[in-house]
Amino acid sequence: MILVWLILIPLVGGVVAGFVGSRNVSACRWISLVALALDAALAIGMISQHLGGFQYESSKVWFEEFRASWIPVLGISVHLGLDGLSSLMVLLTLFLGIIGVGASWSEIQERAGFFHFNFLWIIAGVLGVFLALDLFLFFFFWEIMLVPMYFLIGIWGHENRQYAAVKFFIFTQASGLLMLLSILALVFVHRAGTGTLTFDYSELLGTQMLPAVATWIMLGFFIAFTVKLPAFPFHPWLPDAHTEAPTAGSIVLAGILLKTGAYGLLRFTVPLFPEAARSFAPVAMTLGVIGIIYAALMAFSQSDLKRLVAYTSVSHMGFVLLGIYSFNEFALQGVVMQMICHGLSAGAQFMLVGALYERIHTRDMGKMGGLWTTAPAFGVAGMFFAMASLGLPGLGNFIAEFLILVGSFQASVPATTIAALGLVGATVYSLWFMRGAFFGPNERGWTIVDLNARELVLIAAFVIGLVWLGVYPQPVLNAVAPVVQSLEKMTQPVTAALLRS
Amino acid sequence: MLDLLWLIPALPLAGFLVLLFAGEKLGKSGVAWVGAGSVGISALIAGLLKWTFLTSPPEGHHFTQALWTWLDVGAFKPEIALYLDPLSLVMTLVVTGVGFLIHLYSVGYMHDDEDYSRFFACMNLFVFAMLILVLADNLLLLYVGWEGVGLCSYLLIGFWYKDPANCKAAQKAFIVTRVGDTAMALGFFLLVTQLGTLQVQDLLERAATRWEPGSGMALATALLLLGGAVGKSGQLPLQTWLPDAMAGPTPVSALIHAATMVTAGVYLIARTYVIYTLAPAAMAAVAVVGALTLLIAGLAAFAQSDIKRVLAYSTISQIGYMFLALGVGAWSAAMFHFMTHAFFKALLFLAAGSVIYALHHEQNIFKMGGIRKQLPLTYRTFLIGASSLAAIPFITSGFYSKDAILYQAFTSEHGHFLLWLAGALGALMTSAYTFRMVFIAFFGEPKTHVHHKPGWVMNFPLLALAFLSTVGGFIELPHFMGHAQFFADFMAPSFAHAAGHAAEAHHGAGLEIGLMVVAMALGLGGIAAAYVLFLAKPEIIEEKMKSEGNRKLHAFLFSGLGFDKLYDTLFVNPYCWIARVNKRDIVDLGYSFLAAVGMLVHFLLGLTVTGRVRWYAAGIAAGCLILMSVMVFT
Amino acid sequence: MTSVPMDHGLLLAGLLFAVGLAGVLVRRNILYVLMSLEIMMNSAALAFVVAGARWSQPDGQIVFIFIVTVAAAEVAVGLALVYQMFKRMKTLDADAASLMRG
Amino acid sequence: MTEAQFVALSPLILVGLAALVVMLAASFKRSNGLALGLTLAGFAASLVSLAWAAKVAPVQVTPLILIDRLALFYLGLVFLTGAAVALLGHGYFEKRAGYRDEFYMLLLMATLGAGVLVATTHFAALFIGLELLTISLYALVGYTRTEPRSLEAGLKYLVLATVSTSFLLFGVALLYAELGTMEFGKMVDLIRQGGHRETLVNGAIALVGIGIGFKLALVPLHMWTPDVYEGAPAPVTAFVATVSKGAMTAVLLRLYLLVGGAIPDSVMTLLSVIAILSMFVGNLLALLQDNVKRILAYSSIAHLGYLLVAFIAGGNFAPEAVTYYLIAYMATSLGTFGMVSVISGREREAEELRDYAGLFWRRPFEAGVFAAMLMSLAGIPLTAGFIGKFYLLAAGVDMGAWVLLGSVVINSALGLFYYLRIVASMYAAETSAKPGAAAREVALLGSATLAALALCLIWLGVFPAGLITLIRSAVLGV
Repeated sequence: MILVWLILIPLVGGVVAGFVGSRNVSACRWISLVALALDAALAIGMISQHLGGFQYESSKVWFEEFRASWIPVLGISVHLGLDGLSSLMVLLTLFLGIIGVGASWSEIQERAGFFHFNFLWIIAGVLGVFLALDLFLFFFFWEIMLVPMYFLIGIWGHENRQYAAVKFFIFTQASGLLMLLSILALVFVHRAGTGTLTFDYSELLGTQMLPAVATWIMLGFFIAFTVKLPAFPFHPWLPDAHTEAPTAGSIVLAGILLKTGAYGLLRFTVPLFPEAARSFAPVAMTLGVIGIIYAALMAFSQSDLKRLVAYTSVSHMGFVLLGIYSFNEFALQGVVMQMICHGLSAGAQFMLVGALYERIHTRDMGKMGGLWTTAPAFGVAGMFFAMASLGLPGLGNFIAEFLILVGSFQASVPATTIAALGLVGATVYSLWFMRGAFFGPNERGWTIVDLNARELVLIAAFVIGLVWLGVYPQPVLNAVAPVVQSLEKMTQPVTAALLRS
Repeated sequence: MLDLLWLIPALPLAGFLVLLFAGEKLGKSGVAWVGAGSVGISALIAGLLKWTFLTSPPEGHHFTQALWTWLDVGAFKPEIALYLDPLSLVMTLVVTGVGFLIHLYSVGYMHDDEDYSRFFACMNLFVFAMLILVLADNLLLLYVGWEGVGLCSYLLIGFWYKDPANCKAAQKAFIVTRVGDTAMALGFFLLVTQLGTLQVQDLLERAATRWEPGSGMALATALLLLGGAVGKSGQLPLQTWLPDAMAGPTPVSALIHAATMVTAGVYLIARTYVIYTLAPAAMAAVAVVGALTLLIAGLAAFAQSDIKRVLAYSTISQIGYMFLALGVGAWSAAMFHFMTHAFFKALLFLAAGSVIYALHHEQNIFKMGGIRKQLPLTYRTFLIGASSLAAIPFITSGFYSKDAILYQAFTSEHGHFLLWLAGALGALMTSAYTFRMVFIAFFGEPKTHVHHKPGWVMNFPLLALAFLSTVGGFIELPHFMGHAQFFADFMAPSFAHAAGHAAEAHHGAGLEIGLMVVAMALGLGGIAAAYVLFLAKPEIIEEKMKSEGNRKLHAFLFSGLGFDKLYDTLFVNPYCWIARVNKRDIVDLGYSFLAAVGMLVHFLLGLTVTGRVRWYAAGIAAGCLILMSVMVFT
Repeated sequence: MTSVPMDHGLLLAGLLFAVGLAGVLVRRNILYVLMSLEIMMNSAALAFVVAGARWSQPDGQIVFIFIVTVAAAEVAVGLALVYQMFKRMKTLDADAASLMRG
Repeated sequence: MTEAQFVALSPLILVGLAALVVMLAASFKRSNGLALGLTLAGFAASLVSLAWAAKVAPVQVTPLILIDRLALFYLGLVFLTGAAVALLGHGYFEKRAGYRDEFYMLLLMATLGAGVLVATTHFAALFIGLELLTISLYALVGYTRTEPRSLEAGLKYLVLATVSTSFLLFGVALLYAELGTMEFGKMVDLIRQGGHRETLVNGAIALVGIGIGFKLALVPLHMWTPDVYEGAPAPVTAFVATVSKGAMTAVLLRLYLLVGGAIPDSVMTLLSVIAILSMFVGNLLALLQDNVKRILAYSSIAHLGYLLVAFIAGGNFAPEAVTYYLIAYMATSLGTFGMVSVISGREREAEELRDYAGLFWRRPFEAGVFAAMLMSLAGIPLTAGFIGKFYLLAAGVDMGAWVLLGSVVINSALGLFYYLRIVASMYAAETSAKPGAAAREVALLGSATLAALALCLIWLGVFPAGLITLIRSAVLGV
């Protein structure tokens, strides 16, 4: 029942914030903060019960489960479940949610009530996605988190926010419908095989089907998740959505919404169609590698800070795609680490750029330069997160990228070598980010107020998170170990475990 | 006593954190005390550990201090652990010792710079990262130090960030080293896949058992690690960043780009020497890279006018010697040359720093001249350093270390005559360009007025380093001059495996003396040539420079033999061009094209809705016709 | 009397239908369009009568009556609309009434 | 007329009676409220009588009309929609000068026609129901005589509807000539036995198809829709978009259930082509429109294309899919056009996209409902539209109609574009308020209906189980 409360609290909080907001702006901020904090406390309490002491009883697959009938006629039920992977994602979501509210404290003045309503509904939608174990319910939440995000970008965005919001919506919605087709195809194939019509994840897991059929159905899932990831050919919506979204929107979009794509690949695409995923692996890995290199090049060519950070997210998510389709424990552990660390580092970078925009009202690097002199704290924070995004060892991102590349090295050496070039690309765009904004002479004579207490607290949270994950990532690795091992067992023949030879 | 080991890296880290958060509040002297103090205490502890190592060495001559398990994924279980053995002890000593002296020096040198605390914070961070690199128990932790050092060199080269040229140089340094690091990372992936661990000792022992000599895997790993070493140590082909790195303050150049960081590559190869012994082809490659680099750098040093760039090229050349030594299997000779080089090259840089400090940041040697009389102490210490670099026989440490390398290059099992010849030629060039610099800068009539003389805080390190670069050589004498091989014996346990192979083939003292005489002749000949060309009859050079060919050759040498232009045309410009052209993201244009098609069809269809009733009725009639024909005829 | 074969009747109705349709498409004056509509309705009615005759069932003629009454109602409303249009637009041209397009 | 037949027919009789009463009442005392009251009373009575009729259930009243559970279900649907339109109409006409009582009378007549259509199994009754519905629509479309565009729409609808009806009649005549009967059931059996002149029968079916296709506004016959929807007053447009299309879909469904699966694949491909064309033409034409009513007109063409996909896919999911999708579509169209009528001002209807600029901040409740309605048209979860589209796709996937499903996906993406365009203009910055376009005083009754519709939409979207069981009993029970 706790899982239902986990989703309900942000929903209700949103509605309350919405009503209160029209009368008293600051009250609604506190309400949404309290709602998220309460939710986070609930989640931490529940999860620490199961993951306490960083050991996990691997007896039960799902730590927590909730089941209620919804449309029995079609075999659809409200089935929520929590395991190692989804508990990490839930924690990341709530963490970034609170940061998002904190970051938009001074930025959102007009119509704050409706803003927080949308913001909390996005969080609820994303939590739903991470907890849903019924394919229909998963799709239900998958679409729900889009609408408030559309409003967030469309109403509180920057210059051409309409274009970006519509583009974001159509990209995700159209691919979502493809996934709906695949879900239905899977359900009907299952019904043909076993005679029962059900959308339940655990029952659909073992459906037997012809390889050709499996490939087509898997493709529907794959496209939906790689659009959301975003992987190479489907990525153009991300830079626009990020550039136009308000700070809190960008943080949530980069921090969590991208992770739903990766989570979907891990939870649905690979386990439901192991053989099809295996035969599809080379294509997916190539897409991942192209994504890494192409996005790194694109990031370097941008002059708008937010577009630059957006393209870096595409590049980092290219690593995730590469890691998932290497099907071995290293890569999958690396993928989970990357999902969390990228959430933190990209979220932090967006917060910084948002704070910068609040001060100098431009994101164009051409107009900046030499900000270090007037705002050294800004410079240090910018430097720290730029280093995190290029994968400086000692921070979480390095662990993630190292594990992914070790894992993918076992799957295919050429892909890894090219992906390793992505690291150099990452250095190029990170330093470009630093040189564009902070170093160089202060031609325009910017004199801006340095980071205030609130922002410093948020940045400190990010810094502690990244350093802790970089220096002692074991708790995260333990939490996800059972999920990763089961995934690896499913796609066993691929790895041919050079390691064990 | 040994378990104080973790304090050595911890202190500079603490210094960095204190300076980062409380830098401004401490005030100049406070910052100096914290900055230099932390490194000083580490140096003391290192000395203590050296003492305990000498008096009561721990069993097996190594001591591991494990702090906590870093990762635990399947069979791969790296730990955060510090590993102390003679090799890493020497490195620690040099890093902390020379580091402390340079910190002391920069207290005076950077005194009137407003970002004083940021400078010392970065310097402390650098020392911490270098110590982690040196003391790392497994390669993953080494990689942390490796990248940390790269970051600090980026921060410190671009210290005066207001000047875009410095930022460009810093960026170039970080990216070029990062290319090398990626190659090294690939080597690590290969190691983890093949041997299942990155823990250095297990690694070497598993490599020895699983791979027979000359196996493909060993060769691949060795070459990839070489890629990393070449990047960080500024060897061919990734040496273009080092000369530009002189954009940073001089103490930075002394510490990072002379004494410690650039030799990280040498340390890496020395640390993983078993893999190289298993892949002779890779060792040959190391030797060839070393030889070529020392020649190229030597040539380039001739044409430089900036005093720091001359020293930078000479650093590249001297590390070329170390690579040559590693290539021929003379592990301890390489480390010995590393130690002596750290001393005299740091000395040269600091002395040059004093000169620059005195002449108010004038770095062009042709504008200096006649400093002999105005800065006597700096001149004398500079001369000691220069002579040690030029390997003046018997009195300088440079002579002993370089001679050992040349001897090994000739006699050792992996050595070759050509390698020795390259080394000898290098020796000639080294002494020539060194004394060219000395004569142009210190002799002749003074061109710029000396402002303020450096204080004791800057002179004491010069004296200390001058002492070290002379005395430093005596602990390792050639065979025929008595068997004082303290350094080689001290280093022996680190290279236990290799001891078995490279049995000291005694070719008799005759050959050794002969080789030494040739080396001495070349050294002194170089000095004489420099004297003639640059002090006695400078007009020879002017006359030669008139011809177009020579001027083009001079420009070619000045640009570091055209590598910069080559890499620009090959990599940098195409990358920037594609980035500029593709700013609007081709894939995005594809989607907007689709949208445009949709709008076009919308417009065309719109034309059919004319609003006239009869046109609609015609539509119905046409629809009926089509429907009828389809239904009837199929 | 010899009974006329059904197909001839249907053919006549078809021709009438075509004429009516052509009238609707070609004529510009709205009144003629209404007249053509009447022709089309009556041609269908004729077809019904012929069909009813063939099967000697009263259905055909009943539907004929239905069609005639409906056509009358439709014309009544049509003329009312035409009158209003004439009052507003002072023209009977069918194409004039094309304010809405695109 | 046995007593059971009388009870079965009572809903239709009561609606007819209501029409008469409204007509007579108008002669005594012309008042908008009174007419509305009587209309609602009529609809309420007939809805109640449906319960009685349900007890008597399958009754063949004369060979023309069959009152079975399917007919009763659709009758309920039609009457409810009629009542909703009446409520919307009241608010709309309250603000305007001119006679109002005739609107209700015509509305009742049209609903009666639709009722006959829904319950018929005989072409003669189909003709009568169709004509009753269509002719009363002529008057309704041209109701606001003072507005030239309304007149033009009325005339256009008249000419084109009559042309299509005559096509239908001629087709039925040929069929009757060939088969000798006009009963759906008998005709289907005769055609299945064969032994007739194939070309004539096929041609006749095509002609009948034209008649039906016109009413559903499928592609070759869709051109009247945008002009009529734009010209007609908003409540009437709501009626045309929902009841007239709904009734004809009921006829199509009844034919589909009779014919079963035995449709030759040449016809199937033809239907598929028509469906795909309808979807694409509808969506593409709506992309850059500026007039909200024209956008919704084109979107309704596209939605009928989606509906056709359910028919073509067939399989045991099809009847449910069609019914559920129809309900969702009708509720949403009522909502959207109802919104236009509620928002419309005294002189001019709120047609232009500009009129909706900043509506979110001026009238948040209406804008919220309108956004929900548009989201339902686009098939976003939490709305009935989503479940409808889900059902549609389920039917399609069940029978593997991949080409159709692919075009449905592409078209829903296209559809999103212009739905979001309206939503975007609604929350855009508030431009200078237009005099008259957006009336200040809100028709309370209209808003109440919209609130009810929105609630039902969300309820069907989140808890569809109840309605699905109801549909299953009605459709499969036949």
